[in-house]
Amino acid sequence: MKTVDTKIRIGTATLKNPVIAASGCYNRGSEFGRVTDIQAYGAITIKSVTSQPRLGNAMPRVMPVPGGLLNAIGLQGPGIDYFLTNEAPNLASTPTAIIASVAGFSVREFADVAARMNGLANVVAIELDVSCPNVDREGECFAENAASIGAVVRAVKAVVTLPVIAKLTPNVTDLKPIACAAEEAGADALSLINAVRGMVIDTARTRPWLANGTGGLTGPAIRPIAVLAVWEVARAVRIPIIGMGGIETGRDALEFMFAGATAVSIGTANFRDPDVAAKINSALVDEASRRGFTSVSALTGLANPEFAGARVSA
Amino acid sequence: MKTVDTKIRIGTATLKNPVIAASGCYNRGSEFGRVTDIQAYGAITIKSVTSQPRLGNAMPRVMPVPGGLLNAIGLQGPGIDYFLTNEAPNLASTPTAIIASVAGFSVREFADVAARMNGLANVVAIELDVSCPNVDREGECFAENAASIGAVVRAVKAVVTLPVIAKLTPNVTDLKPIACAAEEAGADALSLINAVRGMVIDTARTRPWLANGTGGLTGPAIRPIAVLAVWEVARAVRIPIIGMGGIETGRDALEFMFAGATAVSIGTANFRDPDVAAKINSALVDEASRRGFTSVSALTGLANPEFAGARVSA
Amino acid sequence: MLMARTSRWARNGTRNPSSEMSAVQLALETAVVTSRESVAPGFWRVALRSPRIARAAGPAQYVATDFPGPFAVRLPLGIWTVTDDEFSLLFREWGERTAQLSRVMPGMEISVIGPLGNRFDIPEAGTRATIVAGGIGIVPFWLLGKTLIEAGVKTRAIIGARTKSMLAGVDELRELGLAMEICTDDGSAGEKGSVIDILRAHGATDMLYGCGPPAMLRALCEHANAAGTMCQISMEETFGCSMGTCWGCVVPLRRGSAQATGYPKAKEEQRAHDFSRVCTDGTVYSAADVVW
Amino acid sequence: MLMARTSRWARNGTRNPSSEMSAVQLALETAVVTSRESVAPGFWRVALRSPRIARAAGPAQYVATDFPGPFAVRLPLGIWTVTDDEFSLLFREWGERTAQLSRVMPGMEISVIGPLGNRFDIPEAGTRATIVAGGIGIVPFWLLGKTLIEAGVKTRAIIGARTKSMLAGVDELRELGLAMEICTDDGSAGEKGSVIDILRAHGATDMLYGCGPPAMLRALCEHANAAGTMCQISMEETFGCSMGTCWGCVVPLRRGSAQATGYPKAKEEQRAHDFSRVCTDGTVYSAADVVW
Ligand SMILES: Cc1cc2nc3c(=O)[nH]c(=O)nc-3n(C[C@H](O)[C@H](O)[C@H](O)COP(=O)(O)OP(=O)(O)OC[C@H]3O[C@@H](n4cnc5c(N)ncnc54)[C@H](O)[C@@H]3O)c2cc1C
Ligand SMILES: Cc1cc2nc3c(=O)[nH]c(=O)nc-3n(C[C@H](O)[C@H](O)[C@H](O)COP(=O)(O)OP(=O)(O)OC[C@H]3O[C@@H](n4cnc5c(N)ncnc54)[C@H](O)[C@@H]3O)c2cc1C
Ligand SMILES: Cc1cc2nc3c(=O)[nH]c(=O)nc-3n(C[C@H](O)[C@H](O)[C@H](O)COP(=O)(O)O)c2cc1C
Ligand SMILES: Cc1cc2nc3c(=O)[nH]c(=O)nc-3n(C[C@H](O)[C@H](O)[C@H](O)COP(=O)(O)O)c2cc1C
Ligand code: FES
Ligand code: FES
Repeated sequence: MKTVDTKIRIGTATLKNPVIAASGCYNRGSEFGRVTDIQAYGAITIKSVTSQPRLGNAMPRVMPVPGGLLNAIGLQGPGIDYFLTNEAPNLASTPTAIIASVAGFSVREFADVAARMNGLANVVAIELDVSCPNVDREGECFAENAASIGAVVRAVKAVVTLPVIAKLTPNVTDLKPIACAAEEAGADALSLINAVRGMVIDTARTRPWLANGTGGLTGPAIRPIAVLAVWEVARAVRIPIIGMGGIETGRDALEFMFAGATAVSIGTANFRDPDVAAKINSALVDEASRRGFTSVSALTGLANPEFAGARVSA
Repeated sequence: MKTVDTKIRIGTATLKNPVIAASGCYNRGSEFGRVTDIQAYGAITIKSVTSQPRLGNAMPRVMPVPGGLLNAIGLQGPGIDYFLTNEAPNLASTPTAIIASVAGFSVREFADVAARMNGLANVVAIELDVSCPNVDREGECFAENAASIGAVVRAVKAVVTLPVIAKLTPNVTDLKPIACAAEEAGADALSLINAVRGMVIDTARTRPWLANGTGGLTGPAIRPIAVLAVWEVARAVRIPIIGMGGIETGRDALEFMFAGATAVSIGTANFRDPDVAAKINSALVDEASRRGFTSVSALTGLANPEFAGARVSA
Repeated sequence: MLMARTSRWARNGTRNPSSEMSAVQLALETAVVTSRESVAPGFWRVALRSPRIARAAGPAQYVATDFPGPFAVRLPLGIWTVTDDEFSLLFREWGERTAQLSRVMPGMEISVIGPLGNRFDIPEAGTRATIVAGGIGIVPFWLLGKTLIEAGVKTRAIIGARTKSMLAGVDELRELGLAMEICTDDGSAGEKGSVIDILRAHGATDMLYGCGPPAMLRALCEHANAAGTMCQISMEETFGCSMGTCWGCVVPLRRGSAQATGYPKAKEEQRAHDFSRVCTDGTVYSAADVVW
Repeated sequence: MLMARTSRWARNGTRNPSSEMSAVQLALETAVVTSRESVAPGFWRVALRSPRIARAAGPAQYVATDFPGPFAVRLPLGIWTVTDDEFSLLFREWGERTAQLSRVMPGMEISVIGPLGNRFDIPEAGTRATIVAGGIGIVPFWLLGKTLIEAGVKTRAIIGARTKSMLAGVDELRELGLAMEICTDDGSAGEKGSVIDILRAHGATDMLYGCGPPAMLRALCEHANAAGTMCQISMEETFGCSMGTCWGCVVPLRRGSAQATGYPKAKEEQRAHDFSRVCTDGTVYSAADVVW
């Protein structure tokens, strides 16, 4: 049996394998180390960091729903200053690569925070959370509009050397023009999808369950929505796609790879099965070797005849 | 204990209770009568009828997914001519009211088919399926665009006397302007939501599972998406809303009523529990009487402080 | 004798299920699990107490099951054996729902609707019948075998599987006293080869019954049609509603087939075939009607 | 003696779980159900074999459970009793997950992570301690009661519930030999009234332990803070990850509390309070720290 190369490339960054921990579900990377080997991840995306400290939303912030979780954390976090002083140093010793997620409320904030992330030890790429459905912004969020996403990506690309990943929301009529705008603005990769907007009503208290009102739906419930997003966008852009949304098993991950993803991210599934990354990695290697491939990246786009991208192994 | 009035109004039509069978999940109404009393439904919406006969999509057409069902039936049906001759006469003896669902591919087709539905025995309203995500249309579907939905509703209103219900799709960036366009064009009510677009990849055959490629996701998986759609639209329009998407229990139905729905439709849940309508009706009555209300319609919008509509009991 | 039967079929086609079924008891009930055992690696047998379904069930009928889990639709499973007040299921662990069902324990309850679908026709005593089963396609043949034997039909069965460990249900079928030939693709049990190979090698029969993977059923139908032998097959599709409402489970039949009386009545020029709902109009079809 | 204890707390705050817990065994394993019984209408007791968790568990610790169903996240449940190689859960049928868990049968397996969270502190022998439990808030008190008795702490318990049929677990607690007073809102068992009424009526204590609905905990903390009595409560929130990563389960603590060492280090002027993750920094908090 040939050995299978698991490495993949996101812009100029090389990950040892295509399985990534999703932002907001792995904090700064250490907690799950208490029960599993976090080295199984090719990279860990940290919880999005904002310019200013944020207390986040009031409680309740989460509610289990059928096949998923509804959350409205509200980007609780210490802000970039505290992050750089107190938390970034620990990232250097995380036993796998780090993707720094940045969230913001203006083009300039994105650029400022991203620039300060650039060059941190162990940080191999910057992901732009332009799609968080939880934060109450005036007007539409960046990711709903091709022009604003273009502006954010361009501003960040101008100030960083690391690869830039634009993370898009599925809450739009058509993802393709938005994805194309990010690509044209210079994004090195796309992450799809962020949480789907939703709500649970508390029928006992006759009000929305989450203090924030609306929340983001994640987990297996959204998997078909996410697979379709990857499949459609993979026909429209040439840059690599990091697919996510409800991946729990190796077969789920294969759906995304076959649809056109170069890598996959795992969020909510960690909350159920902390060993999920190792299982997915071995399923991907098994599938590649069963097909006689020498790299997992050869799996990308196999179910998508109009797949437009390249199969980017390292 | 006061008796609770279960009647509700949709335009000029009165339904004996607010629980409706959703289009495409109850065929022409008779099948479920083999195992349950279909009189429990306040109305049954028939599978959408088109102008021409349609063979529908190739197989497979359905696939169970976590908490839901992905389907791409492709509007299989006999067309309006055959329907009027062979099927409509049976509707007269259906032991509850019928809502006639009409689907089409041009404004004119909608108007033609709707006009021929108008006046059929037992048919109390016409629902416009302008949102079916399964049928391969050139360009966007009607329900993605405020102007086209306005045109369809106006054309139908001009030729029918029955109340007209516009059924909207959640697959848009913002439902509110679309809902408002339908209202302005004269729609008597809105149905929300139709299926959410999605895809499953068959990892064994390395191609989309459904022959049609994409499909519509229904069932509990989409409930939070549907509740939010009702909640947001109920703040924007004054016409009644028929809420649907993943309702399985009385509590689920209450979520929609509290969000602002005047009635609820049940689709996929029939496939699991044929007795679902009776259970939901008694839960609604229990809740109303627990709160000392004399009508179930008093439950509408209770969790939605900016609810814009009227509580329309009969 | 054979003619009489043939002409009855020619007249009625395979019996119309809609009219027949509504006369028959259709139960929606909660049934208690009375036993659960693994009969082969990945194959399970689960018995349920339900006198109504056990007594009403006919060969090739199925139940639509529901039990807690992340599922929005019922799982259809064929009725394997019946006693006076129980029936059993024999199933493979396919995906999520069958995996979940394999974890039931005696005493638990699951919801069942049944018996659903039409039945195999039973010829007159003395007729020679051959059952052809591939893999889990063995399921309808306990009840059919029993019914045929009781009807005095000279019945034998050809049972195939990919390999020995996947020959689930054979022992219980043998207990009926059915003449059986076994084959496996790899020769690990019985003859090496397919059920169609064995069927071809053996002599004539008056009536063929088939259930199994599509490729096998297609070969069986082609064999039967070429030989002019009566043949009924029980088909499978992914179901949505199991009740005939969603049109998710259709198979193409030749134009005008009696079992495609429902939709679509498409314009003549539009239809190369008619669609039939496997869940309600089937699952049993005449080899002559199926379009492959 | 009491002073010594007080000053230890003053120094350390409630023990910091992050450092302590990583030293302790944290198991992620599949545990076999050894028994399952209904202890009151809608209340269940399920025992699981897991020597690692049974031996490592301390008072107020919990496990994050996972089992088949339409669930995306684990269900947190307190550890009720322990033996050398088993621990039990005592839970109410709240919603989908607890309903599903109530249907397990002996022999089935479920996945558990634990023991999670910090523990109640144990004072020195001779101290007078009072346990105050409301409803299912009784759960942490079997293990606490046992530990206190073994430590020579003079312990009594006030156990309340809405009505008699909701007094789950009382019998098993009594078997520990704990001095117990029972009350119900409707007087159907024990005294009529709330646990706080009883607490107020009775004399002084050195140490209070509480678990129950928020309104009860708040009243308990206010009572303790007013009386200057040491008090620890075990809190509950809806959990996402149960592992400290999602920030879904936070409670506000007064600024600078030792257990709110994590996020946010918001700018001073922005924070009226700090947030603490109940799943990891708690579930046990000092009455003095909690902001209501
Ligand atoms: C009338 C009728 C009677 C039946 N009787 C029996 C019977 O008696 N015994 C029996 O064993 N079966 C029987 N079946 C078949 C059984 O109902 C189906 O196999 C059913 O789909 C199993 O449900 P599941 O949830 O376990 O698997 P599903 O989740 O429905 O999956 C079906 C199959 O597809 C695979 N799959 C799922 N998702 C993917 C993906 N993304 N890519 C690739 N593969 C995927 C699964 O692994 C599995 O093999 C019957 C079917 C019908 C219609
Ligand atoms: C650390 C910790 C330890 C715990 N230990 C125990 C224990 O030992 N024993 C115990 O019994 N519990 C315990 N709990 C509580 C238990 O984990 C929760 O009650 C849990 O949410 C139950 O899960 P569920 O899926 O059954 O209900 P969920 O679906 O999570 O629902 C929670 C509650 O909300 C209600 N609900 C759900 N949806 C709605 C809606 N739309 N409108 C109105 N109401 C709704 C449900 O009916 C239920 O009462 C503990 C919790 C924590 C955090
Ligand atoms: C509790 C929680 C918090 C999240 N926070 C963030 C965040 O801060 N930034 C971000 O880009 N995505 C965030 N996400 C979205 C995930 O990264 C991911 O896109 C989404 O959960 C879909 O994947 P999943 O279904 O595997 O969880 C969060 C998700 C969850 C469940
Ligand atoms: C198999 C199937 C077929 C459907 N066909 C139609 C249709 O023809 N017209 C229509 O307006 N909606 C159709 N729908 C959508 C339902 O009416 C409903 O909007 C949707 O299923 C959400 O509700 P549910 O989650 O309760 O099923 C169909 C749904 C299913 C599952
Ligand atoms: S499964 Fe719905 S019509 Fe057959
Ligand atoms: S539940 Fe996720 S941080 Fe506590």
